[in-house]
Order: sequence, then structure tokens, then C-alpha cells
Amino acid sequence: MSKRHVSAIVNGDPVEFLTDPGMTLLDALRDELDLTGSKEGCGSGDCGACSVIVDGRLVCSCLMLAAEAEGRRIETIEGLAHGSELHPLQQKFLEHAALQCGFCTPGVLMASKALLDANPDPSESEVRYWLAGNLCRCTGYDKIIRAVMDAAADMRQARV
Amino acid sequence: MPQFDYLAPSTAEEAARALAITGARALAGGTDLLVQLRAGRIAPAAIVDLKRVPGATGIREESGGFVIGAATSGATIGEHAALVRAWPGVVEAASLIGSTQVQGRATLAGNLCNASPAADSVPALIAARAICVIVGPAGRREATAETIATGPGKTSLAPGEFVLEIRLPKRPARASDAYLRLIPRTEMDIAVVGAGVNLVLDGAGVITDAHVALGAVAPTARLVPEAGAALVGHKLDAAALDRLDAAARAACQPISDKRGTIEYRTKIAGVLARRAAVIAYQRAGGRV
Amino acid sequence: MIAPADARQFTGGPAEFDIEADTVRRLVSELDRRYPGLGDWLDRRMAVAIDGEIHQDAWTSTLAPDSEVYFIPKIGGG
Amino acid sequence: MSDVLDRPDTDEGLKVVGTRPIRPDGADKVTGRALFGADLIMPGQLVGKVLRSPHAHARIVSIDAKKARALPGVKAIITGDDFPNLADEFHDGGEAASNLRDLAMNVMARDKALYDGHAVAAVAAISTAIADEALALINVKYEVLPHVIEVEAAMAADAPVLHPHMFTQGLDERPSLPSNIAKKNKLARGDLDAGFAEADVVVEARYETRAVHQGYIEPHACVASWAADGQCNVWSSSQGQFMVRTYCAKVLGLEISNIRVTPAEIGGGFGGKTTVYLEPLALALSRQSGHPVKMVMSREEVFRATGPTSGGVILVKLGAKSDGTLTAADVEMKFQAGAFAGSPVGGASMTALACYDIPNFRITGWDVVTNSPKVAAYRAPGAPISAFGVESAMDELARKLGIDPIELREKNGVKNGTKASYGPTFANIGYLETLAAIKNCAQYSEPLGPNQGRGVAAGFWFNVGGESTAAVHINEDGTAVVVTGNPDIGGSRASMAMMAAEVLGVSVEQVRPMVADTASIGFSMLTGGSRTTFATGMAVVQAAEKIVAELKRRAALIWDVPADQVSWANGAAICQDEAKGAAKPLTLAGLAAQSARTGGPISAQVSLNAQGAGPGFGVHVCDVEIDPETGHVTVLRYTAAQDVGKAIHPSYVEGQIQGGVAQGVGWALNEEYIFDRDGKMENAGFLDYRVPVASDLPMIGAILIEVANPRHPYGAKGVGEVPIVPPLAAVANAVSAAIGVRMRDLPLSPPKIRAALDAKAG
Repeated sequence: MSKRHVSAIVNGDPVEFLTDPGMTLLDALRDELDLTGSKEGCGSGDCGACSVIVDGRLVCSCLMLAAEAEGRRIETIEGLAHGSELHPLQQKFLEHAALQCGFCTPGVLMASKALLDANPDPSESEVRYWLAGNLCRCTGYDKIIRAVMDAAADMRQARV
Repeated sequence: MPQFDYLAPSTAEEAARALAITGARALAGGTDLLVQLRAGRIAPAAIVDLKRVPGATGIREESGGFVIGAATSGATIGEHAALVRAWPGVVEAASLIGSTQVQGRATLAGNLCNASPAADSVPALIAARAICVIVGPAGRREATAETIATGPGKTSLAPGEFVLEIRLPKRPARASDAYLRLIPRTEMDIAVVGAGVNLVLDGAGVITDAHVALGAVAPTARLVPEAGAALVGHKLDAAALDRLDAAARAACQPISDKRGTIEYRTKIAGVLARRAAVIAYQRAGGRV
Repeated sequence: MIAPADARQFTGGPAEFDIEADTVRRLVSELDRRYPGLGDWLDRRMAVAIDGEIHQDAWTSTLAPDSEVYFIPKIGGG
Repeated sequence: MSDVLDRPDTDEGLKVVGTRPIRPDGADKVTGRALFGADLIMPGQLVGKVLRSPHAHARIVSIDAKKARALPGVKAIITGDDFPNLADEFHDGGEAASNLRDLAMNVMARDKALYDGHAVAAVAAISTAIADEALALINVKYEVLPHVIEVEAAMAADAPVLHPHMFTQGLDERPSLPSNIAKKNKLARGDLDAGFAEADVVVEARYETRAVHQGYIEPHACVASWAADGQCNVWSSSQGQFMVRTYCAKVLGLEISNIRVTPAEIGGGFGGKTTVYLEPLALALSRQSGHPVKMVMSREEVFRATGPTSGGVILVKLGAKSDGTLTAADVEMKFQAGAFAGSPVGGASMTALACYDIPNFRITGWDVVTNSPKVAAYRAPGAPISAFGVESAMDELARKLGIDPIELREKNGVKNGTKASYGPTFANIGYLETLAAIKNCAQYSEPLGPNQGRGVAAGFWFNVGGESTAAVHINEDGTAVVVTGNPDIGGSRASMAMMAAEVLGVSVEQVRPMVADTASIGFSMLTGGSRTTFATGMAVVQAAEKIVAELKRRAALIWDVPADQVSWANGAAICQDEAKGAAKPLTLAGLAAQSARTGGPISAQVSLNAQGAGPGFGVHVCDVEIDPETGHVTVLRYTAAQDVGKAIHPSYVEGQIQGGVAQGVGWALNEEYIFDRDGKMENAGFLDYRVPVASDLPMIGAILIEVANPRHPYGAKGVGEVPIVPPLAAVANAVSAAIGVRMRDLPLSPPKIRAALDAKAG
């Protein structure tokens, strides 16, 4: 089976890479593009540690073939900050100690960004159900939810 | 990771030809297919991505009903205001499939053709009397949702056939539907039991048409005619609900597995059928 | 000084003793003298609690004249 | 190296300890730059994969790898024969005293496969695809044997025996027949019969829990390189790089000086990464292939082949007078150890009654091997299981006596001077304070609606001290580097920097904490046992104090005054010698700039064995609502109070409490190992091994009680493990209250609760 050429936009930059047909988008990001921020926690779409945003849609990159990325716009954790200026979500996660080991954090941050893009003023329950696909075993979620809602408030403020 | 060809046809006919290759599998959202692929449960010779086939994605209103591209993601379905108003049950069933991330990919066709007895969208599609437009080497045909799955992981599709669209019929006034499921957590689980109810009421709140479908209580999701019949001609009073509960339980042929026991699933089928009926009845303007 | 019940295999019965020693090191060697093998067995498997404070490895720990010394199984953590 | 320090008497004086600075390693973790085990890449590395037994119990008759070796791209294949056979040597390197021979046989099976998932061979190849293909070509001939997993079945006389030469230890007479019972332990005090005779009320019940997994989101991963000269390098995510080094050396028969282990960031451990699974295999494959080898477990492998904690049976009998005074307690516990001896039944026994002052008790523990993955430590190992039994029984006793569950615990609670059930006399403990905190918290008096219930439970853990090394180096610009050997799982880098900054009198931002590899810092016990802030923190403080002493000497030299005329405050040396008049204070930066002239680089390292780790107590209250028709449980409110000694960084202390509660709630409601008839795990994935998700839980209130531990410079106690001990019983007591039926068999899944309701309805 010969490799397949894929070109896509990752974090705003045009990229090209070769994939075996069976390679997932997560494998391509990590092994072909050296973007190791997205993590594999389960490989079956049950933990969310591999969450990225494809054409504005939050998805598990382990449940998407790399070949399907042809021509698509992909956002990963490595593109969330603006240069060395952290995104409000990244800053609030640090301020609220919303991470301990940090393994789930990239996935949680991408999911939170997708949430705030769609819903700038989510309730606690809306945040919890939106993030239900991002497992965290260290924090018990409390500080993650507070950090997301605090960031949402700051971002609404900034828009005024 | 097994090796196979990845094909992304741009016409329905091309897709049908590709799918006719022995060992070819259709890919829409991939949230079931890739899990089975990585677990080595399937080793397809080719994967045929349907998302670039015209009509496979997108939602349009047609002669009062809705036509949903079978490869449309659950997230897109959940955001379609008119569809949500007309078919809240079908939409909530589609939106319960997996996490937000899975919603970004999972599709009605995938959920239907993966043929899991516990598929979330299928009981609602069956209760809605949804029609599947199937394309294959021999052309197009239509089939009701309940005829697609024939057993766990098995479908009635012939080689080369795939579901292109799903049609939901025109809604009369005072009609609505609902879908409920029982899971141990609040998200992320496979349904232990699922129940879809679709009702039409007359001006006085009497049920004139009723369809009830159950998931995870038999080898496939199934329409339960007796349950619907138990409601037609009545208001949604206690007696009607009791009859519905009994009919739902009678239709159960569940298994005991890591998610639930036979006894439990049977009881819960009655509970969810009743609750879904109440929600559908109220959405249709009835007062309980 | 109190040893756990398993110490019976060396002492043939008593598990409580009165011993003159100003460090745990000397206490253990005195025990070993009275009941051969007991000292080494305690060292390998036991932590020491001196007046309520647990010392996982305590040869250097000093003892007051009326210290209460308990030998308890070593504790692992997660 | 004395480890006794005089603690600052007042907290007001503290400028950094107790505040909530942003953790120094945070930026990398929120931008995806932090390197975890699977993120490391070495040039020329191969992919390593493990062939695992599909049988729960089988003799390995033969392994034929000829076809696999011939497959192009395959560079190495190893089996049990590639490992030295170790004598039955006890080693105390890891958490509990672990039998190294068992460890080696768990890493790679020898003559028998003892559980579904047990490693029987491993390959290294140039790609994942080729490695997978090679595994399929290895032909293992098994003689399948009957298996046993359920603990009481494994204890039966006719049970299939896992280890033909295992004879039960701790029995009165030496047994003649081999058994799956590895050990019986007993802890007793007073006259049990007399105690029960005195009792007006007795409750007696049987409780059960299932095996559960730590559930860390990061699967085990490592890269290992065995160089031609025998120098080995390992990068792996573990709870202790020194532990990895020790075990690899033992399993492979190497000298420790030949192995250097560099800690990658660790994606959660909770005790499950206090042993080794992949590292010795990767090293052996690297030796045979001459290439570095990378190995990453799949989630399924993590469940099937890495240590869960025990499933257990807990029999509890409590006797009390009508006024609630406990007179006697009899606890018997049977724990699964998995394929090799060594369950946490010892820890469970010692903690079972640790919260209560009971004159007459007996605690019996059985350590039983079973055909399931070898049990590993899981956060206060064993304590949540014994607490589930005892704290449920206390709830049943409170109901029978008609006494408020907190008051019953206050009446019998241990305080300073009480003799602990595990032996020593308690000092500086805060159990009664934590009980009072819950009694007075808002949730405890919140009104309850229909189908709602409230449960209370307490929990205890010893906490551990142990060996740690820390170094402090002052840079030329006066900033500092703090180096320790403890992986940072929950924010410990921040607390190390905070304690050093407090002593040096500078801002925490000027102190850079580092976690070093095994060749760059002195030996340190692993991160676990809630010990890091206590023991490693103590070493950091002592090293920083040595630096301050040296800085004062340097200042004395510069001012040419006697050393005792110099004091240190707010990060500067202050001249007390009137003769010198108002000499300007010499800041850390000023002194660092002149270090060459005044004696050279300013560095200090302290190695110690911290003693006197203060035990921790926690009291939790949980409110639930039950759907009476489906049996579904919703956790409405949860509050946890805990004696933490002194919270160095309060946010991360709260985080430990909230994380422990979430794991406990999962353990109580939905988590369990489910085995099929053939002894294979049916739910080896996050779909059907149901850990709590964000929408399952409410906000978790954390109340920090600070009863200082004098053995720590700032009064800190271990905090990480106590919070997982109370939740099993707190949830079960709440559910039992809500449905009016005592639930004694975890997990409390909806089908069980609905069945209990149906049985009650009759």
C-alpha cells in the first residue's frame, strides 16, 4: 500500500505529509508533524485527550483518518496561544490550578475553546456536559469548570 | 494498524462501485469504524469516505419533510433550528451519541449501519417512520429505518449499497416525538435501554397516531406496534401509560451483559417508554 | 517496647519487652542477642514508632529513658 | 544530618508559604510543550510491542519465534529466557517490600502465564505495523489450566493453585499443602469476647468491593537505550526514576551505575506507576537490537496488564453501649493480590480502626493470589476498602442507636494521647477538628428532598517520610535553582520553589525548581505515600538554610565582621555590628555577584531520611438523589474536610482533595473489573470501565484544617492519599439513606439499586 500525500492547514500554516491509509490524524500530528501536544489516552474516542478542532468542529483526532484531513483547517493546542501570549483559557487554567499532571489539559483546553467559540456565556451545567468527553483523573473537574467560566467572563468583558 | 485503500468518491455511483469491492467498508463519521479498525475487529480491504458524495451531508426541507444527508454530523443536526422544532426526539437521540467530540463526527448513517442494538439515534428514527434512501450498484431504493439492521453488526444492505439520505415525513399539526435512554453515568455510556416515542394528537388531546421503538432490548432496535396501539384513541392517561409500559416490557428480548441484566432492561424499557411518551405528548401540545 | 504478633516465631510467645537502650540500633541488637533472628527480621520488615512518631528506618533515632517503641509493618503509599 | 527543625512560631511571618503562585512548569503544560513518556523520540529508535497471554492461567509449553525473527524489519525478540532468574530476594526499594523475583516474573512470564494480559514475549521492529505482524507470527503453545479470580473461591481448599510452592505465612502452624493464601496477618488488643459481652448493641455485616484501576489518562510509556558499552539510558513516565533504576538493575542483573533514568512528565500515577512494566523489556530489546526502543501501552494493555487495586470482602462486627461508646470490633478482610503475593491488606488492617479508640478489637487480613493482574498501590492502598466496611458499619450502628453519625464518631474519635489501633500513641492530630468542620459546614444542615440521602464517612492515612535529596544552587545573578529527585505529578515543583523562596527571603519567581535524572541528584524515594511535600520539602528547606548560612559568612567576609554579627531577612544579609555603622544590606544578587571572590559558587545539597510524617484524617459528607424507577444516582453535593497540617500551596492541596473524592465516587458508583467465564477482562477500555465524567460530579467543597506537624519546618502533613479513603462509604451511606436499604456491595450501579428497591417493595 503506497503512502498517500495530504495537504492541510494546521494552526494557520500550510503543511504536507505522507500517511499510510491506516494512520489516524492523531498519529499524523504527533509522528509526521512533531506536534506532540495532542495526546493518546485511549485510542477509542472515550477520553478526549486527543481533541483538536477541524473546520471549526471539535473532534477526537484518534477517530479520524489522517487522509480525511486533506484540505481541512486543523487547530491544535500548539496554536492556541498567540505567539508567547497565552490565550485567556490557558492563563485561567494556570491561575485556578485547573491542572495537576497536565496530560488531559491540551484536550480540555481545545474543547473549552470550541465551547466558548459557540457559547460565550455557558452555565456550569453546560460546561460540564460539553466537557463530558474529556476525562480528567487528577482534579475532580471542579477547578477546570471554574477556570473555563472565569475565562468566559474575561473574554466577554474584552469584547465589550 | 492494518493496511487498506482510502477512497473518497465524489459521486454516489462512484461510491457504490467502490463499495462493491469485496472487503470495502463505508466511512461517514468513523467514530465506530475506526474504533473497530484499531481494535483489529475488522480488516477492510478499502475504506470509502462518503462525505464528498453530493447529498451525503447537509439538511434540506422538502415538501414539508426533512432530508438529512446520511453523513451529516450530529453536531450539525443539533444546530438546525427547524429540524429541532419539528423532530426534537430525533435530534436529541442523534445528540446523545457519544461526547461533544464524537458529535462533531458521528452520523445517522453510521449509527444505523453499525447496527448496534443500543444505537441511540435508531429508536427515534424508527418511531419517526424515517425512510432511508439507499444507493447501490443496482441504483436507488428506499427502506424504513427498522429494516436496516438485521442483527448485532449485520445489515440488510447488499454489497456496494450505502445510505445516502434519511427522509423524515411531513409533520401534521400537534405532532412531536421524544427519545430517552438509561446510562449509568450522565454521559459517554452506551445505552442500557433506549426508547423513542412519536405521537400525533387531535384537538382534544386524543392520540390519533403513535409509534414506539426500543433500543438495547433485542438483537436490533425494534418498532413495538403493540405499544403504539396501546395509546391510539386515548388521551395519555394512567391507564394508557400502564398499557404502554406493559407492551414495551412484553416486546423485550434483552441479554444480560456488562451493562445490564435481562430483568433490569425489561423494567427500564417500560419506564422509559412511559416517560418518553409523556414528553412527546406535552411537546405535541397535550396536557398530562 | 512492643513487637507485632508475628514476632512469636522468634520469641516463642512474649511480644512486649522492657529494654535499656538509647538508640534504636542498640535496641535491635539487644533483641537479636535475646532472640536470634528477631533483630534482622524487625529491621527488614518493620518500621518503628517512637512515642507516636513513625520512623520508617530508624537506626539513628534516639530513645528517651521511658520511650514507648512500637514495631509496625512498613507502610507503602500510592 | 539532623532532621529536627525549629518551626517558625507564627504564620504571619510567612511571605510565600500558604500563598497560591502560578506553578513554574505550567506554561509548557497549557501549550502542549511538556514532554510525557510517549512524546520522547530518539534517533534510530525501534517500536517495541508485547505479546500477552490470552489465558488467565496456563503453562507455557513452548514459544516458537522463528517466523517472527525472519520477518524483515524485526530487530529483536525476547521471552522469559532472556532474563536472569532472581533468588527470592526481598527488596524495599519500591513502595511495599516487594519480592523481586515476582516483579521480574510479572514483567515477563517464565513457565506460567498467570493472568489474561500477562507478558510472554516482546518484539522490537522498525515500525508499528511490522511489530504487530511479528507478534502474530510468534507461536506460543499453552497448556490451559483452570483459573480462579474471585477472592473467596481462590481461598477454597480445592481452588486451582497458582504457585505450587506458596505456603501460607502467619498461620499458627506451618501448613503442609500449598495454597493461594500467601499470608494471614493479625492485629489485636484487649479481650474481644468481654468487649462484645459489654455491648448493648451489635451490628455485623459483610461488605464487598471489586478490583478498580487507578485510571491515569496517560498509558505507560518509555524509551530505553542500551549502548554498546553497556551504559543504559531510560526516559519514562513513572512516580520515581530511582525506583525504575533500581528495578531495572535487579530484573536485568545490572550494576546500578550503568543505568541512568530521566523522568519524563507523568500523566497521573496514583500509585499505579510505582513499579515497572515496560522499562526492563525496552532495555532487553535495545540490548539485543543495538537500537533505542520505544514502548507505549495501549489503554487495553493498561487495564489488562497493570496493577489495579484489590477487590475484597470485609466482614465487620461492632459492639457499643447504648450511649454509643464502642466496646469491641472484629474486622476480617480478604484481598485479591493478583498473580503474585502482596495485596495492601496490611495497610487496610492498620487503618481499619485507626479513627476510633476501641479497647477490644481484632483485625484479621488475608492476602490471596488470584489469576488477575498483580495488584499495585492505589492511593492509600487498602484503606478505602477497609474504611468502606468500617464506616458503613458505623453508619448502621448510628442508625440502630439513633445517634447522629458525626456525634457517634466524635464520641469514639481518637485525639492526641490516644493509642492508635496500629500501635503508637497519637500526637498533633486533627480528627475531632475535621469532624467538627463537617458538622458545622453548610451542606450538613441543607434540607433534603424526596429520594435524597446524606452520608458521612471518615478516613485515615499514615503518610510516609523516607529518603529524599534536594540541592539549591545560587546563580550568578542571585536567582536560585532547586533540584530534587521527585517527579511532579500534582504541582510539587511549585511547593518546592515556595519553601526555598521562603527560607531565602526572595519571591518564588526567582527560584526555578527542577526534577533531575538519577545521575544529577542524590537518591530519592519515589513520589507517593503523600511524602513529597513533607520529606523532599524538608530536604529543600535544610539545603536553603545551608545556603543562607553560607551567604551570611560571605557577607561577614565582605564587611569584615564576625559571622555572628550578620543576620538574614527579606533576601539580604544585614550587618548588626555597630562599628560598621549603617552598612547597606547585601542582597542575594549582590552576594552572588561577588561569589568568586568570597569563596566560589554557592551551592548546597541535603540528603535525609525524613521521620515523623504526620498522619492525616479526613471527614466527608455526600448528598445524593436516586431515581426510584431506574436506580440512577446523582451526586448533588459533596464536602470534604481534611487535616493537612499546613497547606503550602492551598490550590494544589484542594486539588488533591477534589481528585481523591472524584476517584472515590467512581469507585463507589460505576468502576469495576468485569471478567468473563474465561477470566478475560470484558471492559478493558474507558467506554465500559466507567470513570466519573465532568457532568457526573458537583463542585467539591474542600475544607483545610491546619493542625501543624512539628516535624516539618512549616508544619506540613501528607495530603494526597487521605481524600480517597472516605468517599466509598460516604456515597454508600448516602444511597442507603435515600432508598432505605443498606447497600453493601460496590459498585452501586443502577441495576443493583433498582433490584434493592424491588426487593424492599416485596
